[in-house]
Amino acid sequence: DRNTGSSSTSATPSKGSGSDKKPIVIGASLPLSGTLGYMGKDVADGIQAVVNDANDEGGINGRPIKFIPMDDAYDPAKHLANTRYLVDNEKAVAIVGSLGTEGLKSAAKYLNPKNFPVIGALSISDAISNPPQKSLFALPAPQSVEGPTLVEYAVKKLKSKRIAFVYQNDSWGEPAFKFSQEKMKSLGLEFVAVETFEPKASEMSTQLHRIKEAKPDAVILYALGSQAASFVNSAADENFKPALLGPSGLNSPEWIKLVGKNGEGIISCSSYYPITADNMKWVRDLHEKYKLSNPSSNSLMGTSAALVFIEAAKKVGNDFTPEALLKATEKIKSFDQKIGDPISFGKLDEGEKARRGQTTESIIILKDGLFEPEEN
Amino acid sequence: MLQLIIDGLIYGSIYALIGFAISTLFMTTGVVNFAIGETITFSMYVGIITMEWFHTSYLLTAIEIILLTVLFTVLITRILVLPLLKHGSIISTIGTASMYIIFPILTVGLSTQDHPFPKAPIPQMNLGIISSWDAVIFVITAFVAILLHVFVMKSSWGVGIRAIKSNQSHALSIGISVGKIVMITAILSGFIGGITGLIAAPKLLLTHNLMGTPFMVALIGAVLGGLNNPKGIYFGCLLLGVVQSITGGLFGSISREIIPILIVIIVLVIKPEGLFSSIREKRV
Amino acid sequence: MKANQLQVNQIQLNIGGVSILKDISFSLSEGERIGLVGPNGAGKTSVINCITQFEKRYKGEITFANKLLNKENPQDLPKYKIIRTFQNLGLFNELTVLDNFYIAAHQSFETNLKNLFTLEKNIKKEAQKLLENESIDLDDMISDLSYGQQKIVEFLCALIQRPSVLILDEPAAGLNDFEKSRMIEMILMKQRELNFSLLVVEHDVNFVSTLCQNVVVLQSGELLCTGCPEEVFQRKEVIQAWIGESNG
Amino acid sequence: MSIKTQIITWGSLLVLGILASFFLPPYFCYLLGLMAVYSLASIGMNFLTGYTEQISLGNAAFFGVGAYVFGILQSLEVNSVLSIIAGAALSGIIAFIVGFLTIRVKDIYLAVGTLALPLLLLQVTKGMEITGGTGGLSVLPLVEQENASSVEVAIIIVIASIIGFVSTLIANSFIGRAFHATRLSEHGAVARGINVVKYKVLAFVLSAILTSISGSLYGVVVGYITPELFQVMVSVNFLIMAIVGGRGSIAGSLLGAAFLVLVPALFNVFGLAQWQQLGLGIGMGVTLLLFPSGLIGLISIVMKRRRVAVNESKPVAS
Amino acid sequence: MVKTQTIEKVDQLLEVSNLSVFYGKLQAVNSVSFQIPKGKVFAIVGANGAGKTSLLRGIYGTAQYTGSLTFNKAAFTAKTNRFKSGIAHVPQGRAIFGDLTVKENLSIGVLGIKKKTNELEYLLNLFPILETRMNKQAGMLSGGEQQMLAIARAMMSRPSLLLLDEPGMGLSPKLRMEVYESIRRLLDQADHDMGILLCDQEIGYALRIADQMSVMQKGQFIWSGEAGSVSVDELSTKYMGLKA
Ligand SMILES: Nc1ncnc2c1ncn2[C@@H]1O[C@H](COP(=O)(O)OP(=O)(O)OP(=O)(O)O)[C@@H](O)[C@H]1O
Ligand SMILES: Nc1ncnc2c1ncn2[C@@H]1O[C@H](COP(=O)(O)OP(=O)(O)OP(=O)(O)O)[C@@H](O)[C@H]1O
Ligand SMILES: [Mg+2]
Ligand SMILES: [Mg+2]
Repeated sequence: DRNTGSSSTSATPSKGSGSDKKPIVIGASLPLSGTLGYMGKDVADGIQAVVNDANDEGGINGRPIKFIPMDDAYDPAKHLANTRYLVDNEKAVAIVGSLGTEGLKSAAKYLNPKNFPVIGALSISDAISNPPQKSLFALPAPQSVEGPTLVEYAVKKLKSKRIAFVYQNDSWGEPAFKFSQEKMKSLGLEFVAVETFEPKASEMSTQLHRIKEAKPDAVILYALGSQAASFVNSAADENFKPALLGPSGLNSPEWIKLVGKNGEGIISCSSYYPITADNMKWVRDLHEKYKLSNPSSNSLMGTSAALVFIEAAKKVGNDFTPEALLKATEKIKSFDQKIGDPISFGKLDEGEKARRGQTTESIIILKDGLFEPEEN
Repeated sequence: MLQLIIDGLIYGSIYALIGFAISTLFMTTGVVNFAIGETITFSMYVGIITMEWFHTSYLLTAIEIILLTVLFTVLITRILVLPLLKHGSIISTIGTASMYIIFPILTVGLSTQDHPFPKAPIPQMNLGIISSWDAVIFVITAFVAILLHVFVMKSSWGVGIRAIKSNQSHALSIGISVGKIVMITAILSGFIGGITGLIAAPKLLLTHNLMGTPFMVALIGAVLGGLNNPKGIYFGCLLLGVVQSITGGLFGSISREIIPILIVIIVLVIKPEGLFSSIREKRV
Repeated sequence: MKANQLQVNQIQLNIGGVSILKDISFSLSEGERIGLVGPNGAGKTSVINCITQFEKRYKGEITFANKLLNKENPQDLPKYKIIRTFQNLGLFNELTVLDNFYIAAHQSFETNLKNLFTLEKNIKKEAQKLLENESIDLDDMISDLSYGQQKIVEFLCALIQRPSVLILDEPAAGLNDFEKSRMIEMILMKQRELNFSLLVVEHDVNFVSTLCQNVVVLQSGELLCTGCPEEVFQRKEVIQAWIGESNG
Repeated sequence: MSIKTQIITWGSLLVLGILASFFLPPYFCYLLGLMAVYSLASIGMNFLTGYTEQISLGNAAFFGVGAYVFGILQSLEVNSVLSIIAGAALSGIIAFIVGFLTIRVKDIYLAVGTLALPLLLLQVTKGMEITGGTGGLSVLPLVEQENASSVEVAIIIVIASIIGFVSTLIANSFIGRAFHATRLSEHGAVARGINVVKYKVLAFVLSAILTSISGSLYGVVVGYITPELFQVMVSVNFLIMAIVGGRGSIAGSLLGAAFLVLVPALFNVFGLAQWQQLGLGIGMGVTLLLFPSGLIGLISIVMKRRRVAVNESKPVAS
Repeated sequence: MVKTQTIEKVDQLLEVSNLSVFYGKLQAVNSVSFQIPKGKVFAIVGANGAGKTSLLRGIYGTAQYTGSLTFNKAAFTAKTNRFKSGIAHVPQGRAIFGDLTVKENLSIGVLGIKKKTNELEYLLNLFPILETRMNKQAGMLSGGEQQMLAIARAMMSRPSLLLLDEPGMGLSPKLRMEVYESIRRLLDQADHDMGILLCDQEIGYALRIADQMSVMQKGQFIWSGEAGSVSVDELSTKYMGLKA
């Protein structure tokens, strides 16, 4: 059952004049080099897969989409430069899938007065969408959802009494911790131990050591990639076996490979369906078809952004102006992106949810090498 | 506490290996090859990919990785470091920084993923408090440290190396083959770099940032001990590893970022050439 | 005691348990020219280093115009117009000859707002005059000069500092006879103008006897003898230690 | 160059810059602003590394201090100029202390020693409330009007030109020569009456002040500042600008800043946006190999008088 | 005078023809040709900046040069390692390694050379002061001591050709004489397989050990001849315009 929700329906061949055949330009500023290069590249691939697919199906109103990924090496100044370039020189109609909280915030200041949309501002930081910024349409679900979801699961489902928290000491990890802490307080609990690690840490021995001393029965490990894996593996080595809960983003086959058997039973949450489940096959096929790297939780963010853009583009008819797209995006309600829970945006005055496409996450659990939805 | 110290010693050993890779080339050129960590990472990725695609054996992969790091280090030395050295070691160092920018992009091009990296097929030993791979890390580093110490401080080539460090233009003017000795140290640097990758990756996992933080810490540790002699680097890095581990363990992870660097600055203020390096007096 | 007299009073220097200077005393009066000679490693350069405070580990007293110099820093000595050169050169290699003169001259040329814009011109003029007879351009990079040329530039840089005590460490090493006699002339001429006193270390017997009124002979860190060159250079012990029989 | 030519050069740069900031398309106007901002940091790094050869990996600290002090004071509605000066003063004081403490530390040891500063400040800013913690701080715009960003860039151009001009004066004055002297021969400098400690610390302070102003202005153009400003790579970028532009040259510093900003832009224009960083790396290597003395070498090759024949112009000793 | 008259031997150690040396565009040596026979001392004198040092640098391959160099009948290219071929250089300004000890500095003199000779003993005899400073950091030595070290280091490998660039600089008159005499003696004992190229400012000293001599001015030889055929005064007036 392959239905991308976009490609199959948007393939109305263009009957417009020749000038309409000009490509529709979109672009994104992503870290394609430096330490976060792998992330940006995955996102770019996710976007490219959907764009290629749409173009193969005839484009939008017969106009092909041209996607320009730009490298900012995670530097906000470069992010802003890239954004300005796309808006100004490439005459892009929208930014689709730009990554990085700080860069997006800088860009928003420039874009807001222009009514120029970033469709799929990829940041789970609440600061991006609360208060809502006119031009930023943020994806996926924010941290105010993620942290509490994990806490609630640990307390209610796992019946944990002693919960510890480890988080990355930056604008990604710290808010997650704050929200979780609030949730804990509301449940009348305190974390038994809290540790941080630096974004570029290469090992987690200190954190593990200190967490272990607190003898928790559950650890919320707000880490990704090698840091999360390193903690999980070392914990297993030392026969330290609390319940482990992690953020969205752990769900990729490669990360599962990193932890191997040690990962069994790890609890995570996600805005997207598990990649390995059957209903995600079409995404994998797309990536394979266009010789892109395997889909991952990062690439899914790109996929999601691109799908939302196409959905909005379909609503504007022939009026491919940034402003029209911005208005159209505001009108998206319960759009089924097929890779996760539906997406809705709203008018700026609709408050917090106006600029945050997804507000739910579901718990997934690692079983036999695959993340699977929690069984109720 | 014992566990903290052991942890510190093991990570310190990894830092020391990187420190050796940095210092071998530094000893002849005064250039810190900023790209060394990134070339190691790139070679490791090439290694893991050939391993996955062609199912090469561990030994073959290891050789491949070491050869690649040697090749890259030699090329960087040949193309950038040596030609720029005439104009000063700072310019040369900034020259290597260009590779520091380029290599990660190549690595991402190879693979955007993290990988578990296999350990060398050594017999599992029951060593009680310390895992057998940690034992390997410790022993190999100590071994490299001793060899390097003998080579630099005792052998006649070591005298040549230190002569070039002392004054390169003097060395040239009396006919020492500076280029050749520099290349020898470049090869050595790459070789140690390759070994570092093989040793560290199973412990740290193979990521794009495999050498990012360790490189910085190693540099700090090496400076703490004194970059000019292997002994200084070895004990400097070990010390830093242990200090990090203990302060982290006792006072939390933020202190682990702050206290070691404070120690370094205090040491430098008191002993500008590092703990284990005697200050060479100058007279006029 | 005459004004502007430099007095070296019983200095001793021990470094790392080795005694380098033992009880050296002598004085240099205004306008006097003293040669400091002796075999290699006798401690001549060390004496200069002590006087100019580059070497601080000595015991004893060094006074200039009755002021104790012991507590001064080496960079403060140019304020007293005690100017030195180095055996192994102290020039700024990657700068031009003119820049070296500028740097040397800043102490001796009074800077004030009035002459701010003419100052450099004046220095340049004086530098040009000093270089009149040399095969050296003001725009030459120091590193592009031959060793002898560098020696000359360093000497002239010391002169442009308008010394009242000029201390030269082997200024004529690497110069030929012609350059040496020119250097002597230059020193004598400048001395008439500025009335400085001169302390010079040199291994050229001829140079020292022509230039200096008195010589101080050191051997193994000890004062061997002092006197006028004609007399001292005849002495057996000086010939044996420094001049050599076959040079005699 | 005489003072008159300096005034003319900087004056025309200023006028051109202001004109450009109003007539260039917004993207290039922004790049122009960034160039002006970075050139101050580049000059600052050059005073330290190019002139006195004190290598610092710590200048990101001053950049960050400038940015944060400015950002915080702006939000408290303090006068903008005062905010910039406050940051510069604080940076200057920190630099004075650090420069003084590390006076005996050299080369790579100094580089690593100075690294401590941004690493500490990174943790401090992350932990503080007033800095916005890990999330960073939004910087209020300087002006609120239709073409605000052009006006901002024009203001930055004015500030940068004045500071650039003053820096040139300093570099060409005795201070600049003394900086060179301490680098080239410490004992030689001492014998000429130059207080080496004083000038080395002065270079540190000067560098910090310039970098701090640069940081404040960065806040203005980018509008948002984060603890990331204290990253090592920021310092490394300053070093790259100073060295690729031209060690020991103010004009070179400007070229270095232009290089770092324009090379990626060039890649965009040629449709190679993905490869801008790769291009930057390669461009850096090639530039250094072609012009080891920096991009300024390109200019001085044209301008420099060269001796040609055998000792031709020299009088012969006779 | 220690100079000994030897029988004319046509065996040339080093043949230099049309050697020019450049620093960028500046030409410091202008097409100079000469030969150094085995067993002979060839001295070059000349004013400051005449190009003596540049000539030696050209021969040693440390400055950019054109022209042909033949050493022991083998042609040199710019890349040939002079040191390994048996030429040692005592550069002007000594070029000793200040951070290394005296001992290590001496061992640099035989770095990468297999030839094991017993030079050290002989050299310590010549420079007894060095023996007492063996483990001292070379940068701490006095100027003259450093010069001794530079000479000794060059002689450690017992080179076939010794390039001496003002080796007497900074030496006391007595020691300078001893060194020159000793070098001459060494040459005479060495069975004529060794040669010396000496640059000196002081004609007097140079004449004492030289067999052949050239006067250099502005990058060219303006006079060449047998050292025995001229006197100091003659040469001084000739090439320096010094009043006799
Ligand atoms: N800082 C120091 N550390 C160790 N030894 C020193 C130091 N300074 C001088 N010496 C020793 O003291 C002795 C005297 O040195 P000095 O340079 O004063 O001699 P000199 O008379 O100038 O000789 P020359 O004529 O060769 O220049 C030398 O043997 C030298 O090795
Ligand atoms: N590194 C260099 N770069 C450029 N020019 C140089 C360089 N070294 C020397 N020269 C120039 O070449 C000419 C010859 O210099 P050289 O050093 O050969 O003279 P020299 O005869 O050895 O003099 P001295 O007796 O003073 O040592 C001089 O005019 C000098 O300015
Ligand atoms: Mg001396
Ligand atoms: Mg010479």
